[in-house]
Amino acid sequence: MDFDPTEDQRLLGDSVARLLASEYSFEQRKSLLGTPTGWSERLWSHYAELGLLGLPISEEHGGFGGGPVDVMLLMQAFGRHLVLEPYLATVVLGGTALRLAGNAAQQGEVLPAIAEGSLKLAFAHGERQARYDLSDVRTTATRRGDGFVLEGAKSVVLHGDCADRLVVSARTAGREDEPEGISLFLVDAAAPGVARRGYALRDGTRAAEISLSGVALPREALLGPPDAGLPIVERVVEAGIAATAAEVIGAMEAMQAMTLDYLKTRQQFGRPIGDNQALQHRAAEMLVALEQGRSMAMLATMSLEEEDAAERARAVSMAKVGVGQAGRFVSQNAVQLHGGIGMTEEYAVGHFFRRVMVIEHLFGDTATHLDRLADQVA
Amino acid sequence: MDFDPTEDQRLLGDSVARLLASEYSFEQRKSLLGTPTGWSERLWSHYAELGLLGLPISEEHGGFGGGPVDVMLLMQAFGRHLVLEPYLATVVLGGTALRLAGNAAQQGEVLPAIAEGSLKLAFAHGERQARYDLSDVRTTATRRGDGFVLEGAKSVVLHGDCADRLVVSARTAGREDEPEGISLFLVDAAAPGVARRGYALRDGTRAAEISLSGVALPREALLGPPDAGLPIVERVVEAGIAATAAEVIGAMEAMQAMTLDYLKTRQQFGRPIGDNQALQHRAAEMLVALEQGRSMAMLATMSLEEEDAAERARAVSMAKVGVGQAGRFVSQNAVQLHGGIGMTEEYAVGHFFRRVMVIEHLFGDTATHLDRLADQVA
Amino acid sequence: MDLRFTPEESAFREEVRTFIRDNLPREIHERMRLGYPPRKQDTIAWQRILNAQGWAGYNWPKEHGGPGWSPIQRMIFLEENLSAPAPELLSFNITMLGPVLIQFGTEAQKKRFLPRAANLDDWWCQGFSEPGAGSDLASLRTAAKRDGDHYVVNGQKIWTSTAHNADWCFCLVRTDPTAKKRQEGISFLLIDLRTPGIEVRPIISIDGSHHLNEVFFTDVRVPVENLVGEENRGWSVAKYLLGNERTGIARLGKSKERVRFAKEVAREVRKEGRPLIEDRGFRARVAQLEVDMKALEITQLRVVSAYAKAGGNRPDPLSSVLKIKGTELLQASSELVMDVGGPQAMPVWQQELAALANEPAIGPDWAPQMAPNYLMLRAASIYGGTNEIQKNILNKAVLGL
Amino acid sequence: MDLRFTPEESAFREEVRTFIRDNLPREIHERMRLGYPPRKQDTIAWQRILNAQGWAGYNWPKEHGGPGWSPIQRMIFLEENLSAPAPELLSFNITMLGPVLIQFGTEAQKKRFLPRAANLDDWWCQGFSEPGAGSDLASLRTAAKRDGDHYVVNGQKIWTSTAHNADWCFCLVRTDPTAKKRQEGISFLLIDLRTPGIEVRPIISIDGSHHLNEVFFTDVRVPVENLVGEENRGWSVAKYLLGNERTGIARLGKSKERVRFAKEVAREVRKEGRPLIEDRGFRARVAQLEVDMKALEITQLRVVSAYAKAGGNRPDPLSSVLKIKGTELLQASSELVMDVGGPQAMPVWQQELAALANEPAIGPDWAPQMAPNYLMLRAASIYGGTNEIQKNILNKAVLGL
Repeated sequence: MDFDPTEDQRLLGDSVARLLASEYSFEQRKSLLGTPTGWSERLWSHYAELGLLGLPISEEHGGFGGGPVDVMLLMQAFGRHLVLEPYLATVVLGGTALRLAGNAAQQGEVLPAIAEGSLKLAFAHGERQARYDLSDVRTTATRRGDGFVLEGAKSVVLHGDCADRLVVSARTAGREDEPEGISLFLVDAAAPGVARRGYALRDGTRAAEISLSGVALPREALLGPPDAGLPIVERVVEAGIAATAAEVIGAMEAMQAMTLDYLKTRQQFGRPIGDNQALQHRAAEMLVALEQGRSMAMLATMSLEEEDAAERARAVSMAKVGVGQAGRFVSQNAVQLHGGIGMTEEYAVGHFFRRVMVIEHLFGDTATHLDRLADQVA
Repeated sequence: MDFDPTEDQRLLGDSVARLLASEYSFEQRKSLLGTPTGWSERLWSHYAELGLLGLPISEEHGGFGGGPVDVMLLMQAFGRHLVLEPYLATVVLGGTALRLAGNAAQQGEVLPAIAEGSLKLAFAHGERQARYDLSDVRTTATRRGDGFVLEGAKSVVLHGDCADRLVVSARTAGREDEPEGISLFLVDAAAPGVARRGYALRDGTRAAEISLSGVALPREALLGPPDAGLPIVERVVEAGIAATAAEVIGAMEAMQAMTLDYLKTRQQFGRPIGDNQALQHRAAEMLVALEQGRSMAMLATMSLEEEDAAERARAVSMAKVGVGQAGRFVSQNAVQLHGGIGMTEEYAVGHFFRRVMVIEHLFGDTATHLDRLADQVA
Repeated sequence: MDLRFTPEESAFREEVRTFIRDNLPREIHERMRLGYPPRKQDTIAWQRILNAQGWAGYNWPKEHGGPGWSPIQRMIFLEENLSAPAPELLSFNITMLGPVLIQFGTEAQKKRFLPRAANLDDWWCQGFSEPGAGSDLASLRTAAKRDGDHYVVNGQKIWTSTAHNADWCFCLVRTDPTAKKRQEGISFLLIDLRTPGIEVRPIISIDGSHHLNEVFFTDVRVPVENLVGEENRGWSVAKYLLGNERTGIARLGKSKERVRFAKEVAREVRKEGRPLIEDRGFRARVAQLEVDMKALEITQLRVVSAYAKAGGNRPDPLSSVLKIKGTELLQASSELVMDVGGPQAMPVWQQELAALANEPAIGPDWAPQMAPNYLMLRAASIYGGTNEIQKNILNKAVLGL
Repeated sequence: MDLRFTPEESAFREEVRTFIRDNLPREIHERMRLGYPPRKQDTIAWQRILNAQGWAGYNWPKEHGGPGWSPIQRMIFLEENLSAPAPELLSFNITMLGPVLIQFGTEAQKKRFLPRAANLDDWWCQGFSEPGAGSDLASLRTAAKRDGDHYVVNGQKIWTSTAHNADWCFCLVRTDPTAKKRQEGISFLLIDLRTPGIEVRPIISIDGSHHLNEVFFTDVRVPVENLVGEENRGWSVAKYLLGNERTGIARLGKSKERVRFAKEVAREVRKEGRPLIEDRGFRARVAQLEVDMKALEITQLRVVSAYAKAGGNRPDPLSSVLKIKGTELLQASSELVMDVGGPQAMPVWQQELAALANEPAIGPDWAPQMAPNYLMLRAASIYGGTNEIQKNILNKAVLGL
C-alpha cells in the first residue's frame, strides 16, 4: 500500500505539467478546437519526444515500459487541461488491443510506430444499435479465399477520423449479439471500402462514423484469436474506463479549483459569494465527491492487472459508477455555483462539464454498470 | 378544483384542534403511553361524542356521512398530536371493510356500534411471511358443516390487542399466494381458539400477534363474497394508505414547526443556530418536501373514490412513495437539526420521527410501491 | 374541498389541446418533438396563430385583449402548450412588458405597444442584468441622462436573451446617480434597438446555441415618452414585473413532454437485447419522475388556486417551491432523455447542415438535441433567481428564518 | 505508487481475523450479529481478551503497552473487529484517556491509570458537554474551585455516554471564571464517580436504550493530583484529545457488516414469491452501497497512509470526509436492514423479556434490533461534531472558504 508516485512518475508528471501549462491554456485550446482536425500534430510530436506515447508500451517496442499507474497520472494531467489529442484512442484503446492480441509481427510493426508518434489508431467497435452492449456486433467479416471481407458500420468511433489504422470488431460467427463469434482486425483506414465521416463530440473531441463495404483483408489482418475477440474488447474497454476515470479526476480538480476561486472573488451584495454558508457546504460536498471519485479511479487503475476477469470487471464497474456519479455531482454544481457565466462557451467550466458528460456516456454509463453490479449481488 | 375545506369541515377541524390542544400535550400523551392499553378510553368516548368515530359512516348507520376528505383532515390533526387511539384500525381499516363488504345485517350491527364508540375492530390480514404481499395468505378457513374453521396466524395486527372484533382474511381456496381464494371473516376476538399477544410498535402504538387455532365460525361470519376477498383487502389498504399519508402530513407539520422554533431559539457561539445559512436551506428543503408530500396525501384521498381499480391503485402507490420519501427526508432532518436533544425520548421530535417510520413500513414501503409503478411504465 | 377538476376545467383543457393539435404547423411540432428549440419564425408564426384566436395575451385583462381566463385556466393553457410541444409565447412580450404597460403605461404607450406585442410585431427583450449586477440588480450602472426630450443612454447589459432577434428592449437605467439608496434613481425605459449607438454581441452557451447577448449602449438617444412610470421610480416597476404572477414557473408541461419523449425513444433503443423501456432501472427512474411530477402538478394547482382566491394580486412565496422542484424536474427529465440516447447523444451531428449539403443525415433523428437540451437546462436553476436564492426567499417569506 | 496491500498487511489482516474468530465468545458474537449492542459485561470480557493478547491499547506506543502497529495495521484491526462483529474497545479508555495521559499525564497518573484502562478495570466516561454548550464547548460552566489539596466541583454535564456504567470520568471544568478568553481558565480533571456529591441520571434515547446520562456535581471533592496537564490549560488537553488520530472514524467495518446482514436476511424474506435478494430494486440499492463503501475504504486508506507518512502527529483535515461519508453509510446501511425487515422490524418484540418469562419468542430473531439500530444511528451524524460542522471544517481547513 503506497499512494505516493515514484521518483520517475514525479519527474514525468513535472514535465507534463510544464508542457501543458505552457501549451494548453484555455485560449490555446480554443484555437485548436477551431482547426479542422481539432487537435495539434505539433503537440503530438512533443508527446512522442517526452515518451508519453510509448508510456505503456514495452521497452522492447520502443516504449517506456510503464504501467496503469503511469497512464493514470498522465490522463489526470490531461484531464486538468482537457487535452484534445487522440491519446485515448491511439495509446490506450488501440495500444491495449495490440498489446493484448497482437502477434509478434503486428506488435513489432505497430507499437514502435505509436511510440514514435508516426501512427495513430482508433478502436472501431461500437455500432449504432449496440448502445452499451459490447457483444452486439453486426458488422460481418466473411472468409474469402485466404482472407476476409468486412461489411457493416461503426458508430461514434473516437478519433476515427484521423486514425491511420483501425481496430475493427466483426462477426466471424454467431448471432447478432452473441458473445462468441467476434473477431478483431487491424484495418488500414485508407483501404478501399472504408468510408469515414468525422465530427466533433459535444466536448470538442473528434469521432467518426465509419462504413465498411467490401473491405478486403488479408489473413494477417486478424488480430488475436478468431471468434474469441470479446474478452479482448472487454479488456480494451476496461483500460478505457480506467484512463477516462483518471481524466475525470483531473477535470474535477480543475472545476473545483475554478469554483473555489470564483466563490472567493465574485462579489455580490458587497461581499464574496463564498461567504454564503450554503455555497460553502456545497463546495465541501463537491470535495467529498471528488475524493471518493479519486479513490475509485485508483481502484480502476489497480484492477487492470487483476487476472480474474470477473473480479476485474466488477472493480472497473464500481469505478465507472463511482466516478460517473462524482463527476456528475461536481460538474453540475461547478456550473451552478458559477451562475450565468458557467453556462457560456467563453468560460472554461462548461468545457470541463462537457468532457465529463461525454466520458460518462462512453463504455457504459452509470446505470449500465450499476446494473451489472446489481446482477452479481448475492 | 377547490382546496378549501367546507364550512362543516372547518367547524369539525376547530373542535378537534381544541380537544387535542387541551388533551394531547406531549406530557399527556406520555402518560397514556405508560398505561397498559397505551391509549385512552375516555378520549375514545370524546371522539364518539364529537362524531369522529362515525365520520365516514353513513347517517343511516348513525354516522356523519363524511367522505375521504373529512377523514384526511381528521387524520392530519391526529398526526400533529400523535394520537394513540385505535382510529385507524377501527374506523378506517375495519370500517372500510364493513362498508365495502358487509351485508345489511353486518353493517347494521357493527357500524352504529363503531360510531357510538362501543365496538373496536382490527384488520387481521398480514402474516409473518407475507411482508407486503397482500395475496400471501396462509391462514386457512375450512368449511365445516354450515360454517368455517380458521387455522393460522396473523402478524403485526394494528391495535389487534384491544379490538372486539377482527376482520380476518383466510384462504378458502387457492395456493399460498394466489390472488383468488381469499375470503374475509368477521371474528369475535373472544372466540375460542383466538389467542392474542399485544405489544407496542416502535412509535408506541399497539399491535398484536394473533393465533387462530380451530376457530369455529358460523356461515354469517363471512364478510363479502367467498374466495374474492382480495379486492376488498386492497381497498381497505388503500384507505389505510390515504389516512396514514394524512397523518404523516400532520406529523411533518409538527416537526417542521418544532425545528423552526429550535433554529430560532437555540443559541450557539452567541447566536441562534438558525443564523446558519446551511441550516436555513435545509429547512427550506424540508418545506419543499412537506408541500410535495401534502399534495400526494391529497392525491391519495381524492383517489379513494375512483372506480377504476388500476388507476386508483396507481394513484395510491404514487402517494405512498411521495409521502414516504417526504416523511423520511423531513423527519431525518428534523432530528439532525435538533442535534442531541432530538435523539432523546424526552423530546417530542423523536416521537414524530418514529410514527413516520412505522407508517412508512405499513401497507407496503416506498420501494415496494415504486416497484409497482415501475411495473406499469409504458 | 374537492380535488378534482370541474367539468368546465376539463372541457377547457380539451378545447386548448384540440386547438393546438389542429393549428400547430406540423413542421414546427415535429422539430420541437425532437427537442429542437423553436426558430425565430416558429415563435412568431405560432404566437400569431394564438393571437388570432385571442389567446396570446393569455394573462391580460379582457379590456386589453386578453381572454379573461382564471388562473387555473391560464395554468392549463400554458401546460398544454408546453407539453404539446409548441413554441412558448414570448414571455418578454406577454408576461413581462404587457402587464407592466397595463399597470404603469400611458394610454399612448398601451395603444402603441400592446397590440404589437401580442401579435409579435415587435420582439421585446429585457435589459436588466449588467456585468457585476446579477442577482444584485440594484447595483446597476447603465446611465440615462436627460437631454431635452431625450435620455442619452450609456452602459452595458448582459445575459440579454434573444436581443439578437429583438426589435425593442425594456431596460432599467440609472437616471439619478446621486440617489441615496441604490434602489432609488432607477428608471424603466423602452428602447428601440434600431437606434444608433446600440451594439449587440452574441454570447454562445455551452450547448453551442446563441440565446444570450451583451448589449452595449453608446450615446443612445431615447425619447422621454418611452419612460414607463415615473422617472427614478423604475425600481417599483421592475419589482412589479419580477413579482408578477408566476403561473407556469414550474414549466411542468415541458418535463412531462421530455419524459414522454424518453419513453418513446426507449422503445426503439435496446439494452441487452430487449427494448430499454423494459429495463428495470429505466422504469424505476421514470416512475420516480412521474411521482415527483404528479406531486408538483398538485402543488402547482394549490398555489395557483390560492393565488386566485387571494384576488391574484401578489405572488405566493410558495411559488419558490414551484421554481425549485420545477427546475429540478426539468433537469432530471432532460438528463433522462440524454441517458437514453447514450453514446448516440454525444456527437454534434449537425443534422441540419448535413441536410443543406444534400448528404444523408448521420445518426438517428432523435439524437441531436438530447445533449444540447440537457446542457441548456442546467441554466434553469440559475436564471430567474438561482435555486439557492429561491431557498433564501422561502426562509425569509415563509419560514421566518 | 502501489495500491495493493502488501503481503505483510494481508497476513496481518488474516491474523486479526483468525484471532477474533477463535476467541470471540460465541454468545457475544451471535447477539451482535443480530444487531444487539454489547452489554457491559460483553465489552469488558472482550476488551480483556484483547488486552491479554496485547492489542487493547492498539494505538498506544509500545512503551506504554501498545502493540506498536502502523496506522494501516490499526485501521485493519479496527475494521476487522467491527465487521466481525465484535464489541468495540471502549474508546473513552483507549483512544481518548490513554493518549492524553501518555502525552500530558504525570508518571504516577500513567502508572495508576493506564494498565487499568487497557484492561477495562476502570470504565471511563467523558464529561465535556454541558446544557447550552454542545458544539460550543468553550462556553462550559461547571466550576472547580481550589480548596487546599482538592478541587470542589459544582455543575452539570450532559450527553455523558455510559456514565451509568463508568467508574471514572475525565472532565473539563472551569478553574478560572475570570479568564479573558473563554478557552482559558479551563482544566482537565479525573473524577472518581464514587465520590460523594455525584448523581447520574439516565437520558433515554429514541431507540429506547440507555446510553446517555446527565451527571450532576454538587461539592464534589477531587484531589489535585487528578489534574491532567496544567491548571487553566485544559483547553489544549481537550484539543489534543479531540484532534487525535481519527483512524476508524468512518466505522466502515460496521457498515459492511450491516449490508452483509441485510443480504443474509434478504435470503429469508420473500417478495412476490421470491427471495428478496433476487429483487432488482434491493440489489441496486446494495450495489450502490457497495460502491460507496469501496470508495470510502480506499479514501480511508489514503488518509491513513498520508497520516502515517506525515509522521502521524496531526490529523488530516480530510478525516472530515471520512466522518461525513462514514456516517452517511452507517445510516444508509442501517436503513437498508430495517427496510428488509419491513413490518416485522416495527414491533418492540422484547425478545429478552419474553425469554426470561419462559414464553416463546415472538417475531423472527433477526427482527428486534433492526429499527433500534436505525434509530440509534441517526445520532452518528450528530455526535463527534455534526456533519454540518465537518463541512465547516473542510471549508476552513481545506478549501480556504
